[in-house]
Amino acid sequence: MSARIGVITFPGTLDDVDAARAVRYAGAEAVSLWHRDTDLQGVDAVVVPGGFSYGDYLRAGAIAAQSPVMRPVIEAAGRGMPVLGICNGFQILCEAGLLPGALVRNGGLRFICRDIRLRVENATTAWTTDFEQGAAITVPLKSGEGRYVADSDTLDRLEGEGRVVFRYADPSLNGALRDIAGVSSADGRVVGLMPHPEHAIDALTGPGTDGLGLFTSVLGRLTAAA
Amino acid sequence: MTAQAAEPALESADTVAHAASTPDREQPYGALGLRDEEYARIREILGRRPTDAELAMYAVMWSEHCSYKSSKVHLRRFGETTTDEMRRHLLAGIGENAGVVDVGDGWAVTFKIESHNHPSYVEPHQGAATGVGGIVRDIMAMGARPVAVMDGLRVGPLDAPDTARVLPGVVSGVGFYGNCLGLPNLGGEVVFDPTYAGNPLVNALCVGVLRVEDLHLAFASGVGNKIVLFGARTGLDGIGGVSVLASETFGDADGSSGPSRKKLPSVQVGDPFAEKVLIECCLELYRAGLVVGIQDLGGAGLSCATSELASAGDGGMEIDLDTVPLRATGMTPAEILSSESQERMCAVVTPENVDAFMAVCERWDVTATVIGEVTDGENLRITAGGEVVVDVPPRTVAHDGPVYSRPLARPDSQDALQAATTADLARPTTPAELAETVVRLAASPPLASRAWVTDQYDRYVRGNTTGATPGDAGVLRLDDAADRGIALAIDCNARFCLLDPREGARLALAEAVRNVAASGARPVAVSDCLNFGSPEDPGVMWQFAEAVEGLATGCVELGIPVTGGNVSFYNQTATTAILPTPVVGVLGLVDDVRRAVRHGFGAPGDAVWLLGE
Amino acid sequence: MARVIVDVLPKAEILDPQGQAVARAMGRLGVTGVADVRQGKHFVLEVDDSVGDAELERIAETLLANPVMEEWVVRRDGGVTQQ
Amino acid sequence: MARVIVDVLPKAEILDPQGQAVARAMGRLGVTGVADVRQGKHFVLEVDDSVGDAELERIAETLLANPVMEEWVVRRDGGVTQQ
Ligand SMILES: Nc1ncnc2c1ncn2[C@@H]1O[C@H](COP(=O)(O)OP(=O)(O)O)[C@@H](O)[C@H]1O
Repeated sequence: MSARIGVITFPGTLDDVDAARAVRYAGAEAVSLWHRDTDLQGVDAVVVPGGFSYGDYLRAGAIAAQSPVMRPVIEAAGRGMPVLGICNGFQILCEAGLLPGALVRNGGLRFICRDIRLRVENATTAWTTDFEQGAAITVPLKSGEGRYVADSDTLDRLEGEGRVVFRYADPSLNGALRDIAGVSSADGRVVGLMPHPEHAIDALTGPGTDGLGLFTSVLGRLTAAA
Repeated sequence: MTAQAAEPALESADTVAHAASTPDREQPYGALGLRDEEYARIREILGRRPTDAELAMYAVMWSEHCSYKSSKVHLRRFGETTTDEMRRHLLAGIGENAGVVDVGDGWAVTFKIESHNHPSYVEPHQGAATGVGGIVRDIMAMGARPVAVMDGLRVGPLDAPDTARVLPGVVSGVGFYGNCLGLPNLGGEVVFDPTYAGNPLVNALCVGVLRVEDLHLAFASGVGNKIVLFGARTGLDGIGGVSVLASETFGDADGSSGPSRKKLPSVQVGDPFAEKVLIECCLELYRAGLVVGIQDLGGAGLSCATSELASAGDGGMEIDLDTVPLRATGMTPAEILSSESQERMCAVVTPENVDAFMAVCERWDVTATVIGEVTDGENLRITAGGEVVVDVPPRTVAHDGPVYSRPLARPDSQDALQAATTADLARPTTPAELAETVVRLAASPPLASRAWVTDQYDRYVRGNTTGATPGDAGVLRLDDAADRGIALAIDCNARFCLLDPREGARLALAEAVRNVAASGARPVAVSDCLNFGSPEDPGVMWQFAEAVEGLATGCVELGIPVTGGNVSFYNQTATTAILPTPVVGVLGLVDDVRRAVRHGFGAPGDAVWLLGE
Repeated sequence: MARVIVDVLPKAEILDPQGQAVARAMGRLGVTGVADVRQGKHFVLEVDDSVGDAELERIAETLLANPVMEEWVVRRDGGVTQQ
Repeated sequence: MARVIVDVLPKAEILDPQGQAVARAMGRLGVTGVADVRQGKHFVLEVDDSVGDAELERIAETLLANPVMEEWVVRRDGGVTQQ
C-alpha cells in the first residue's frame, strides 16, 4: 500500500494542484483535505501548499492558521506526523505555532518570482533525507512576504539545534535573517520553506527536478516506518 | 444564503408611473454622456421620459465603451471577411464574452484581451488589478477555467516623472491580482512613448480552458427560471464610471446620479481573493450542471448583465432591487444598477436547481441571492420598494444603441511622416561606433531586460507553464495528463501604425503570428485590443478604419479569424491622441509541448540558420 | 523631537477587502459581537519640532495616504492637528 | 455599540522596510526633519457593548497582531484599555 499524503486546500490556496502532482510524482497517493475538515482521513503526512489563503489580507497565513483543519494537523504533528509547509504553508505553520519565527514583507517590498539556489543545511529531517548535506538545489521562489524573522535568541537556538534546514545560496534576495529559507520543528518532522520544491519536479515546467527530493524523502521515511 | 435585504429604496425613487406623469422634468442626460438626439431616441422608444434608473441604464449601455457606437460599422469588416473555412474550429466568435476555439479531444480554449486604460491612470495599482479581474470574469462566463494571463503595458518615457507613479503601480497591480488568483503570467509587453504619458495603456489578456460540453453562453431563457446574483456585495464603486471614463475625458467624474450624493471616488478596489473563490465556485456550479446561462458583471454592472441576459433570451425578465445585497446604505435604484463593484456574476438557474446552487455557493462562502426571474413578457422590469422603476425592451438597452458613421480623413501630416525615412538618420561608420551603438541599444528602455517586471509575476502556478519569460510566446500545457498545449503572444509596434495604420496593424498581426509559430505552435485565432484617440477626430477615425482593414485582410491571408476583442477610444491627453495602438493577441496550438521550441541558443556547437530574406 | 501619528483608512464608500476578511475570520474564531472591521495603516513619525502642521498634512496627503481612496488623521502626541 | 481601535506596529528590533521606504521617499520629496518612520496597521472595530476588554485583548493577540514580531495597543473611544 502506498503512502497517503494529505494536501490541504484553504480558500485562496493556489499551489495545491502542484503539491498533489509532486506527491504523485514521488510515488505516493495525494489526498485532498479541505479547510473545514476536522479529521485528516488517516493520512501519513500533510503538505500545506502555497497561495494566498483568505487573500493574506491580514498577515500571510494568519487567518488560515485558525481554520478547523489546523487543529488535527497540530495534534498529529505533536504525535510526530511529518508536515511540510511551502510558502504560504510555511507562513501558516509559523502563525499556527508549529514552527518558530514569522515571515514578513520582502526587504525590497516587491513580489519576487525567480529561480534560486538553496543550500540543504540539514539532510536528516523527515523531508530532506534524500539530499546530500550541503547540497545546492534550484527551485523557484515566488513570494511577497518571504523574509524570515525571529529574535536573535531564537535564531541562535535554531542554528545550534540544526533546525535551519534551507538557506538561500544567493544572499539578500528578500532580506531573510541569516538567509534562512526554511526551518524545522525540534523533532525534524515539521518543515517549512518559502521556495517551491513542487514547481521543480519536471524540467518541462520548472527549473529542474531538484524539488522532488523533499517528497521522496518523506516517502522513504514513511515506508521505512511501516 | 445571507441575502440581506437592501435599505428601503429612497422614498423619492423615480418610478415609471411618476415618469409618465411628469413628462417635462429636466434630466441630466448630458452629464451622463448622452447627446440630445440620443436622449430623444430613448423617449421615443419608451413613449415617455425615462426614469432616473432607466436613464442611468441607457447612458451606460449606450456609452462608447459598451455600445461600440463609433466602431461598430468598421468592426463589421471582421465578420464580412471571415470565411467558413477560417471559422471551422470556432465554437463561439465575435459577440460572445470571448471567442472559443475547438482544439480537439473534447477540449476548447477561450481567450480575449481587454483594456483598462483610464482607471490605470487615475489609480495605477487598483486600475490594473481590476483590469485583470474583469477579463478573467469574461473568460469564466464562457464556462472555462481561466488558466493564464498576459499584459500589454504602454506608459510615458521611462524618465518622465509620472512614469515613476504609473509603471510600478500598474505592474504591482497586475501582479497582485494575477498572482493572488493563481494564474501564471505568460508574457506581455512594456512600451515607452511620450503619447502615453498622460494616458497609459493597460491591456490584459486571459485564456481559459474548458470541455466543449461546458460551454456557457450568456442568455436567459425558460420562463420561471431564476436570476441569481452571486459574489461580492454591491457598493458605490465607480458609479457612472464607464460612461464618464470611457466616453469623455476623465477627471470631472461626478459619480452621482442622485442629486445630493457627494462626489464619489471613481475607482474600484479589487479583491482577488473574492474572485479566486468565485472562480472555484463557478467551476463547481458548471460541473454540477446547475447553470443555464451566465454573465459576468463588468463595466456597466447590473445594467449590463440584466439587459444582456434578457435580450439574448427568449422572454422578459423581472428583477427586484430590494433583494440585491448592498454594501452601502441608501443607494438609489440608478446607483444599484450602475455600480461597478467587482467580483460579481449573474446566473440563470432553473427553479429546481436553486437549492443546489445555493449549497455550492455556501461551500465557498460566496454570497448568492435570487434577484428575479425570467418572465413570459417582453420587457425587462425592475422594481424597487415595490414600485416599477425600469420597464424597457431589453434589446433597446443592450443591442440597439446608436451607431455612428463618424467622418474620417487621412491627416495632412501623414505625407510628411512618411517622407521622413531612415535614410536621414546618422549611421555608425566605424566598428567602434557600431559597438557603442549596440551597447546603447541593449541598454535602452525599449530593449532592456524586462526582468524587473516579470520577476513580480508568478509564472509557475498550476504547473503547466512550459514557456514564459523570456520567450517569443507563452506556452502552456492544457492538462498534465496529455502533452497538448497552446501558445500565446501579444504584439504591436504602434510607431509603425502611426506611419501607416493599415500596414502597422498587419505587422502587429504578423509579429504575433511569428512569435507563436517560432515557439512551435500552429496559429489558430486572433483577439485584439484597439486603443485609439478620440473617434470624434476624423484623423483618429481614419487610423482606426485603416487598422481594422489591415487586421481583417491580414487575417484572411493567414486564414485565421478574429474571435473577439475590445475597442478603447478617447485615449488622449487634451487634443493629442496616443499612437494608434492595435494590440494583437494570437493563439496557437501545440500538439506536444515537449517538442515546443525554446527561446535562445541551445548548446555550443549548434548551427545557426537564418530563414527568409 | 515630537512623535506624530498618522492613521489612514480606506474611504467609507471604498471596498475594504482586508477589513472584511478580518471580520469574517472573527466569526470562525468564535468571536461574536464584532459588527464591522476596517483595516488601514498606522504611521509613527519622529519629527523635528521645526516641522509644522501644514508640512505634516502635506506629507500625509502625498506620501502616506492615497487621497483617491483613503482618508487620514494626523495627530501630534495624542492631539489631533488636522483632518 | 462602541468603536474600538487597535494599532499594530512592528517591534522596534524588527526591520521595517515599509517605514524605511517612506522615510527615504521623504528625502526625495524635499521633506527634512523627519527622523524616523514606522508603518503598522490600524484597525477600527464596531463592537457590541457586551464585548469586554479581555475579549478585545484576545482578538488583538490571536488575530490582529502576531506577537512574534508585532506589538499593539487597544483603545476604546480614544481611551487606552490595555497594552
Ligand atoms: N508587461 C509584461 N508582462 C509580462 N511579461 C512581459 C511584459 N513585458 C515583457 N514581458 C516578457 O519579457 C520578455 C522580454 O520582453 P521583450 O523585451 O518585449 O521581448 P520580445 O521583444 O522578445 O517580445 C518576453 O518574454 C515578454 O513576454
